[in-house]
Amino acid sequence: MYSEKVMDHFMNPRNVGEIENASGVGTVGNAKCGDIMKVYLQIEDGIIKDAKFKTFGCGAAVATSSMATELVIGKTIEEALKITNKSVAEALDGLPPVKMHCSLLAEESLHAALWDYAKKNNITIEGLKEPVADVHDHDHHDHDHEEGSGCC
Amino acid sequence: MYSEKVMDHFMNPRNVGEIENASGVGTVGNAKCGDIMKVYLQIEDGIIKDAKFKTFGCGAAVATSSMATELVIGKTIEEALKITNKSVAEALDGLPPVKMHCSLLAEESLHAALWDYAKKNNITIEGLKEPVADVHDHDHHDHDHEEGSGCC
Amino acid sequence: MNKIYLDNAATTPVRKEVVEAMLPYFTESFGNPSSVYQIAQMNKKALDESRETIAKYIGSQTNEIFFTSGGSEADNWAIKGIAEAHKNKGNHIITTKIEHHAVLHTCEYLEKHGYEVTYLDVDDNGLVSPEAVEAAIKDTTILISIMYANNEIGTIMPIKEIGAVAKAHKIPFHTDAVQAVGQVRIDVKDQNIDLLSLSGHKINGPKGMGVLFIKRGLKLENLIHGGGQERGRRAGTENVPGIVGLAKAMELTYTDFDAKIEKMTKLRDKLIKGLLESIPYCKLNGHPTKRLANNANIGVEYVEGESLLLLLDMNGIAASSGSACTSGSLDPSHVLLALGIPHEKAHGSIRFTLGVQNTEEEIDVVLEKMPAIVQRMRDMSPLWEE
Amino acid sequence: MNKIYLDNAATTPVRKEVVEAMLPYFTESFGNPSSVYQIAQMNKKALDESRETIAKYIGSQTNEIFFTSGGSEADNWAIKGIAEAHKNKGNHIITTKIEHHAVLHTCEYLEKHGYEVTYLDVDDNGLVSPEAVEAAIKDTTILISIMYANNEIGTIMPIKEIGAVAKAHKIPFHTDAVQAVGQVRIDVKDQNIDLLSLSGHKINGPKGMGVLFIKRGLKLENLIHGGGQERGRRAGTENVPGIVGLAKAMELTYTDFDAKIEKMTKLRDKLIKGLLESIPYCKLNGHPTKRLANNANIGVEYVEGESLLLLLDMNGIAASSGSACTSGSLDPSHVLLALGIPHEKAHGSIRFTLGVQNTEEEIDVVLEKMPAIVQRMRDMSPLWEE
Ligand SMILES: Cc1ncc(COP(=O)(O)O)c(C=O)c1O
Ligand SMILES: Cc1ncc(COP(=O)(O)O)c(C=O)c1O
Ligand code: FES
Ligand code: FES
Repeated sequence: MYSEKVMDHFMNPRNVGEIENASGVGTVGNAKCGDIMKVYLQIEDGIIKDAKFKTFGCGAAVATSSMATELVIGKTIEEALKITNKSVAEALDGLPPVKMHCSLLAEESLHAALWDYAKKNNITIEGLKEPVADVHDHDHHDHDHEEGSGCC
Repeated sequence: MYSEKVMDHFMNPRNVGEIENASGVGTVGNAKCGDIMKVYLQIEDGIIKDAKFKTFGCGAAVATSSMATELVIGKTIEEALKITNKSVAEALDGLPPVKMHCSLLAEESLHAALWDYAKKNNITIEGLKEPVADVHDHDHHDHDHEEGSGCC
Repeated sequence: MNKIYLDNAATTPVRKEVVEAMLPYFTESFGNPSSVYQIAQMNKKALDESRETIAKYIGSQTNEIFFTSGGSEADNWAIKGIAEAHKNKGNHIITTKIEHHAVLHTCEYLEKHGYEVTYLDVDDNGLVSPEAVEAAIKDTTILISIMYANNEIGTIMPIKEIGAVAKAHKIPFHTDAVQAVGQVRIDVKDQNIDLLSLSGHKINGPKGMGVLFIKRGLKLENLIHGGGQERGRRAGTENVPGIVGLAKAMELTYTDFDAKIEKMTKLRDKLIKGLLESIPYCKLNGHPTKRLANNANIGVEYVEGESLLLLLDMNGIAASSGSACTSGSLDPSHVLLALGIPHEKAHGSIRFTLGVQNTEEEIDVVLEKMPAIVQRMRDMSPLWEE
Repeated sequence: MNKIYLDNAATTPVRKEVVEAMLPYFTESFGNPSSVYQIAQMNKKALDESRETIAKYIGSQTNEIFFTSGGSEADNWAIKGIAEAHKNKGNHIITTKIEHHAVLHTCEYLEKHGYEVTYLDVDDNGLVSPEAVEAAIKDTTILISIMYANNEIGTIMPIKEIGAVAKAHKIPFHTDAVQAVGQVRIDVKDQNIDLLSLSGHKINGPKGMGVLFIKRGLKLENLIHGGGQERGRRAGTENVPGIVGLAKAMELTYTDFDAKIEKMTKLRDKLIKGLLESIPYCKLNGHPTKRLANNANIGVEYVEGESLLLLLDMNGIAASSGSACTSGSLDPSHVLLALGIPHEKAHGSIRFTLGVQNTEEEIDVVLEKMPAIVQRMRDMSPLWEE
């Protein structure tokens, strides 16, 4: 089901943990599946120096958290804003269609942490919208129902 | 499907043929399945001395013809009248449910031959009714539909 | 005495390679493909690859292949599924008089539920014309279901042309290709097919395995509701060994295809010619040329089919018949009757259907034995007079 | 590393003896049981004997056993078949909130077609009471369908008592016994059951094989129309190897039955006790005693099910979960929610289901590994605080 890269990031997640006195913290949950992701950013001179996460969620949620934090470290805020759920998924060699929504969590919690940073520092970040606490997956019903039905 | 005895009488049918100047001849067909049975009886002093048949029909039709002629030879007319499709089937160690109607052909063609004999000799045989040319199987729809659907 | 099996239209032996392909999925790789863990993922992969193989041989997309428990389920699903999903558009279905019971009885069932069904006549050879199909179309027509090739007489329908008619009128077109698969090359796109049924056990694959091809985007109600298998369209834990076996059978069937068909056609023609020459009052049922390479259906007058089958069986030859006497219903084959063959003649039809395993020697044995067997039966018949 | 397979409620490996019993029917004895000739008659015999075997183990008559392509088809057939055949008497169906999707989605389908369905609540342990069933009965009730044992939490329903209620009201009673067969002794007569579904692959038999028991005389519309197989009630060439395999699996399952169940119960209880003792914030889902001998369903707080499954898998342990994340639907298990377990806790449920092949050593490994795996996940969770 998952690519090797996803499994690697799931088994050996990078950047798990918390950052004390982080520049920005964002927590986002998916109302539907109930998963929650929390991202901590350390930002200095407009550059993301460090990122950590805590995630309660599925394999894809853990792997995308791990990958998103990896991708964001060292980037400017502007560059960080360009990270989308699709680019995280691509960096993981793809996700199964039903699991694309999990990568949204990563994108949104990153944005939420940046929003928190902006608020704390009283700045506006161009192109950043106020995050919502709950992520909905709008195009979930566009693709066919996928295999898999939990308990058989 | 068929018992060994049915198969024996089918493979080696007894009394196939015709009797010239028979005392009685009966032909009966099953309108539904289209099979036809013709029985020839040689009757002397109220005793059935010989019986022969010709049959166009299924395995059960051939076997019951064979068995019915076997059973009837040597019997008095009264005894012969007691031969029913059930007793013929029993003598053959049974028939599959869907094939019980075939044994009716044997019973009816025997009766038809006796009727013919009675008519020719201007006598009445107690308990013998005028035969119908076509045998219908009244209780066919009573039992479940059986396996088998011809060409698959 | 070695049995000569000439009833391959009824069912076929599973090929050794197919059994071998299936075996690991019983005991080793047995996981439920819907599960998360690794041992199940291997099964998921086998399933995906099987779907691809089958798609390839009928010219469809992989995600247009849905596994069923056989040809009958596929036929039921296609017809009831369209009837229900499209009932807002109409209630009229077009089919033929010579479909398999899986189609006919499903249509009869729908007639009891407010649907109207046109059962098209066929000509003496069992053909239905695209024009006749077109003429039957009404505003309310929501489905055309016409078999690719007939199971009794082997006649092959002008499917591509009928499909074109359906397409022009934007009516979903289903074809029961249970007998055609493995005997003809199928390309659902080129042949304008929207739904196609096939069955594993007719192509030396497993029994209880079939496929319904459903063109992407076509609305179809489910037949078996429940779990999310088959992308939510057919519930039930996937029969992984069966699916793998079916895919293997498809692959083998279409390997060296042309040579196999050529050989089979030759044997078939030898058989037909030999029987017609050596047995009087005997004719070929079905189309002389537009027929399946494996089908020889011979009408033998003054002979009853079941008895003939039994005698052939005693002589080591397995065949089948459209005789009423071999069926539970007492009615002779609806297919032969639809060709205009009278009741008593339909009685004496015998169907030989070849398989990959048959040899010329076997055909020689049949040709040698049949005349005497027929004569023996005729001698016993009250209808026969020399 | 040897895999520890603890997902036997999802599916089971086919036993060697079962595969061996099936094998001859693929290649040697492959004939169509509906045919007249000898090689087919052997198959007919195998079919009859298999039917007898299955009848014996559920206490039915041989002619009350009908083969299907699995549990889902059997459930669909029973429910739709009764709904349609009895619609002149009413349109109301009683079932529970914790049925398998094969029952639930079939009922939902019927709701779209004018039927009314009562989905009974269950208590904290997943039980439905005969009184609740009786209270739900209306003049229009035509079917009661209640599962024998639940597939997720293993709770065993008071089937005999519910059956008695149904009988007293002369309402057909169907039970989905897919999980119960092989775990409990079934006697349809004694237990007042009119229709019962079972599935081969849950008892170390073949996938794609099931049975619907239909009490003699009960009116039921067909689900799959067509040929005259299964005495005219279920069309499709019989899957003879599958049928033979299913019968063999039934026989093996009920051989040394009591000893096997005793052993399994012991392992199950050891597993449950061990997990509850070594992992904080953890509880047993389902009934403490009225539960299947093979089922241990544990709710683990602050842990997400799919991740837990994946980590277990990496540690060589295959299990399953009621977590939303393992399903395509995003909703966590409807069964756990029906027990009143809140959304976020339903998330962290894990189901271990034992099979005949499991050993005590395997349970020891799970008990050894689980606490660390759970701790690792909790450490990563934003919800967890020591
Ligand atoms: C309780 C229950 N009913 C029905 C089914 C469906 O059975 P099958 O997969 O054979 O269609 C299952 C398992 O999948 C089940 O656990
Ligand atoms: C033309 C045709 N359609 C449908 C079927 C039914 O297929 P199955 O036996 O796999 O259900 C058959 C054969 O049995 C057939 O010949
Ligand atoms: S006599 Fe017609 S089927 Fe036997
Ligand atoms: S984050 Fe909820 S399913 Fe993946």
